[in-house]
Amino acid sequence: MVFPGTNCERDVAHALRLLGHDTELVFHRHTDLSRYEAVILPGGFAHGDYLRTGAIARFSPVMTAVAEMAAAGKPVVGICNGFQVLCEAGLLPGALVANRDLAFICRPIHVRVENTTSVLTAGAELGQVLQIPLNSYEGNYVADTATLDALESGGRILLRYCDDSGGVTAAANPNGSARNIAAVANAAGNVAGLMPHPERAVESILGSTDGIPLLASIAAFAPLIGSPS
Amino acid sequence: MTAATEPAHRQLGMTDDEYQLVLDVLGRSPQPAELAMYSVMWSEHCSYKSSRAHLGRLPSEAPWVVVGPGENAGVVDLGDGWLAALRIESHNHPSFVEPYQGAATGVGGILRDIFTMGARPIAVWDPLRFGELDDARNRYLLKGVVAGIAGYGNAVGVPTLGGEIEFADRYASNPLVNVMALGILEREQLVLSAASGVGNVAILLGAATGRDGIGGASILASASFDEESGAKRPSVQIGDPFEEKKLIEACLELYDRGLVVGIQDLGAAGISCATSECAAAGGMGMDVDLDAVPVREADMTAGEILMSESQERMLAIVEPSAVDEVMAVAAKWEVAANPIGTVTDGGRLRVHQGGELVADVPAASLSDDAPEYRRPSSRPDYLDELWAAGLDVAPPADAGSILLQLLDDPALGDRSWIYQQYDHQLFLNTVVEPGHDGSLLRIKGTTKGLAVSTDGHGRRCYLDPRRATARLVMEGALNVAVAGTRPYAVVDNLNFGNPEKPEVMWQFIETVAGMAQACELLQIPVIGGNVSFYNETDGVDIYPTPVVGMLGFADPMPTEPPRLDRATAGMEIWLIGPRGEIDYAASAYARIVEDRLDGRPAAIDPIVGPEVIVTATRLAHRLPVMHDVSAGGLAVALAEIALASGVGFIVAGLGWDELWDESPHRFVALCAPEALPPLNVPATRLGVMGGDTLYFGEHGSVGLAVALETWRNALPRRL
Amino acid sequence: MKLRIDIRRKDGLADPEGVTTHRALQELGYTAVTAAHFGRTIYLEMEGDDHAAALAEVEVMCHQLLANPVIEDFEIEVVS
Amino acid sequence: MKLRIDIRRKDGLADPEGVTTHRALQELGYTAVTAAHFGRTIYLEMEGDDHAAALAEVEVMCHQLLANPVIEDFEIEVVS
Ligand SMILES: Nc1ncnc2c1ncn2[C@@H]1O[C@H](COP(=O)(O)OP(=O)(O)O)[C@@H](O)[C@H]1O
Ligand SMILES: [Mg+2]
Repeated sequence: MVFPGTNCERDVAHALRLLGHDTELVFHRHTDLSRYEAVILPGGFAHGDYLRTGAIARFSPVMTAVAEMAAAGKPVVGICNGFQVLCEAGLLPGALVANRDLAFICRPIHVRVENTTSVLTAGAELGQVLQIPLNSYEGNYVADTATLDALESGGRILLRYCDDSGGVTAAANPNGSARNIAAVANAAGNVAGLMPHPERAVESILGSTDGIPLLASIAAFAPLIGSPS
Repeated sequence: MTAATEPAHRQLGMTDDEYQLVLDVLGRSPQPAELAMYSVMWSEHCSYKSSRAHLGRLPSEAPWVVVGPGENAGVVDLGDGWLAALRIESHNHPSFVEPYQGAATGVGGILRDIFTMGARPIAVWDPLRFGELDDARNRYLLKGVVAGIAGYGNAVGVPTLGGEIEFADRYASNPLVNVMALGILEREQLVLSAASGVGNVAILLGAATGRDGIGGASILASASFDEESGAKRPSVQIGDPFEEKKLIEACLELYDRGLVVGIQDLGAAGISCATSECAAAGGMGMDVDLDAVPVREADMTAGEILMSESQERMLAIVEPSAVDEVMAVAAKWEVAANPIGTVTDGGRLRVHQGGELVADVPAASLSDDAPEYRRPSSRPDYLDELWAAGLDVAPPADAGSILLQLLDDPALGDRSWIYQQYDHQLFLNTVVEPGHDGSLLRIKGTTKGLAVSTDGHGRRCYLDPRRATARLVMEGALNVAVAGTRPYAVVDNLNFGNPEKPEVMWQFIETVAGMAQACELLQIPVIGGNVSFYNETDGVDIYPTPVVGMLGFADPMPTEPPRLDRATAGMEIWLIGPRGEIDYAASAYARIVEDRLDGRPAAIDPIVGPEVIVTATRLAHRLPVMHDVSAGGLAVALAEIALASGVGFIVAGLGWDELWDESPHRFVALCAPEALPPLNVPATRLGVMGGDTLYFGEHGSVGLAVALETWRNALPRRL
Repeated sequence: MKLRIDIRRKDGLADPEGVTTHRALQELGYTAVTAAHFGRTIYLEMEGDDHAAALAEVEVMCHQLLANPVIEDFEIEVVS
Repeated sequence: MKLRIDIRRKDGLADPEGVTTHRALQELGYTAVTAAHFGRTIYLEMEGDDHAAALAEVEVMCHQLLANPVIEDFEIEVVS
């Protein structure tokens, strides 16, 4: 999915291609996604993040089709800015606000896998600790207590920020996210959003391959990802 | 005389002689809009009138140079149809007026220089200089500039892969914000600025034109700062990374579809510059209709529209038959596109507004007829005294505590506070990220790699501009060599004081000589650069501060390039390069421990220097850790390896002065026992990695943990 | 007609700008300040002069786009 | 005592955020909107009840930290 201002689209396509999947970049003015098995909203600064991050992108023509795919149970994953768009669109609960320290953060962080039934984590192991780059200014996940409790009880928190040995501590929370949340899903588990960038962790020459289980999960959820149905 | 009563040309920063020159060119007195155009185009910033005569000495040719100095960016050939474009620019004065926006628009401007050539910008570097951090104003400037680079660079979607930072009082009222950008393209995508073809249409792409930085280039960058600057201050330009991002994608699609004949970015001097340079470069003229320019503010005069430096604008020259398709591509990317001119023969630039002919000048005269000065130069008197003084032997003390003192310096400590605010991974090219010597990028789908380093040293250049600049080139070359690449091309940003002072002019000429000498030795072409004069406030000039941007190229690139964090216990530590020479002039030791700036820096060694660099490039394809010895000397170089890898070391047999000495042409290499191949440059085995102590034999030691703590907090604790 | 929309983070949700600003003011010695909160203001210029209608329309704009009801409250007023 | 600081970018300076939001409103069919501009609001809670003194102190805070006088204008008012 490419909105004006999106900038991680080629990276995501590159990573999925390495994992053996076909991908196509779809411009935000398209309205028909019927030929796709899964859709990923990559990171970047859709519409400059002006007004509110994700606020304007959410009204792009393509978002109706994205909502339909979500409702149809097909994989819909938002990475970073894509996560923000899905929240604005109401496809995921909560919102993302400025980092606790009001500074952009670009560095590898650790996350712990909290659920293994979602589109994003089906291929990962419970409790698995992954090292994946974070790259955001508005990565601070907020939601009211009721929503957070519902996410907890529904097992819809997919990843939490942790230290390198898996400890979910305040010190390991890079941006102040509520309950160290780094990724959440909808009730059905087919729509997920995450702040870190798995596509930046699929080649050892770039420092980590821990993003593979997450991206592979999407494929597992949608065997024919990308290829015409 | 107050500004109000000054004649118009002087208010625009033009001398009486220059005004006379305009009269001669036109054979009549200029209309207001014409005067505005000449005043900007003939400003120091746009015309290089004080520097042009000297820059010619820089070597700019090599078989792999595709586009040399003169165009928006230099372009080199990487083989198999791949090209790289590189350019560096300064945004010093705007960043002092408003740090966030000044730095942000600096990034925007340098990126346009790159994609104007047809290249996709893939990385940015930011060499920075500020006053000492104990002053709140300097902290504010540093934070603002870093936030501005992050805010614009991250949002526009181009990673920032490094830079450098220096602190000195000389920069307190005149911080230096330089930005360098790299782009890659395939040969057929290369576009130049020339506007050929009578009847071709000039289309203005991007943001609306406002009263941004009116006279910014001519006044801000071409005059010194003083009390009046408040009055002179042009309205601040606000960066719009989103507009720029759309502009990048729109322009790259225009190139892919082969829709543009020529293109030019609008930077300093805005429409005046773009239209006249496009026309002149093609030996043509142009008719321009200012009524077709979308403006942000009502009732802007012709002069204001022509001089405006509003950001995120490009001027594309297209054939009439292609106009519709160009408009469609622009619309797809939500970029405003307005035909504002037509290419004509006869070489005149004719500008209309409201049916009036507000300007009618020979297009080429704006660039070609600009005055050229050979300003007087004389060697500063202060040098004799400084050279005579100088530290040659440091009083022995405990190496551990001295090292901690150095690691606590904000310019030597951990700089991740800066580069972790920058996206430095986008595009999945970054193999060696900021925090090492040169950053290393891969070109996906090939075996090619590019390493880049930026290096400057204002204090050393103050002591001996010629020697120090030659050493900057050598250091940059060594930085890209230890990343496994061969020094391939240089861009330079020459930041100097007031060129009307003979001492400053001397510093400038010496700098150019030193750069020419080293580049010739290494056979590296200088493919572009930027000169920033008048970095002077209330009569105080900055240190002469050339910044060298070095591009290294390798094919194949190392599969496992050296990194500072790949050291493990048991590895042997070697010093590669000459020993014995001790150089404390402008060293970190002299500055931090002795608080002095004197002595004469060592000259480069024309034989050993290049050999060490060749050796480094070769070794980098087989050794796990290599690090050049620069600021802080051997002790700091070793410490940086230990800190990055979390392993201590034991070295012995070094003289006390060898720990801090900063003489050139040396790097540290780590390898498995007995694994160092035979070399044809001097190599000394210093010791081994291991333990959790940085142990300097009889000179003392310090624990890894405390060293790490100190180094990590050096910068943040001061902010 | 000019309208002004005041948008504030709902109470109880993180307000990093407010917290950081408060801390900075403390460090600068402005100890009388006990709390700081951030808001955004959007000024709209609109055709027509039917205030009631405009207020109603802007209310819709806020729900739909200008504010995020999940985390923000807003107030609209006609300023001229 | 509660104070409100309204911070606006100086007239004449570009306001990309306003322009982009205006375009979005157009696309959503709110054609009556002819322009959108952005501002920031900072709400301060302060001890004491001397309005004049508070206003004076906040004025200083604005110049020093809260606003950027180079590109922004600000207005301070006591709201309670
Ligand atoms: N202003 C800056 N922005 C981004 N990275 C920086 C900056 N200053 C320094 N760095 C990074 O910190 C590392 C060390 O810088 P420096 O000591 O100048 O390198 P060297 O001495 O090898 O030239 C480099 O990777 C450099 O890119
Ligand atoms: Mg180095």
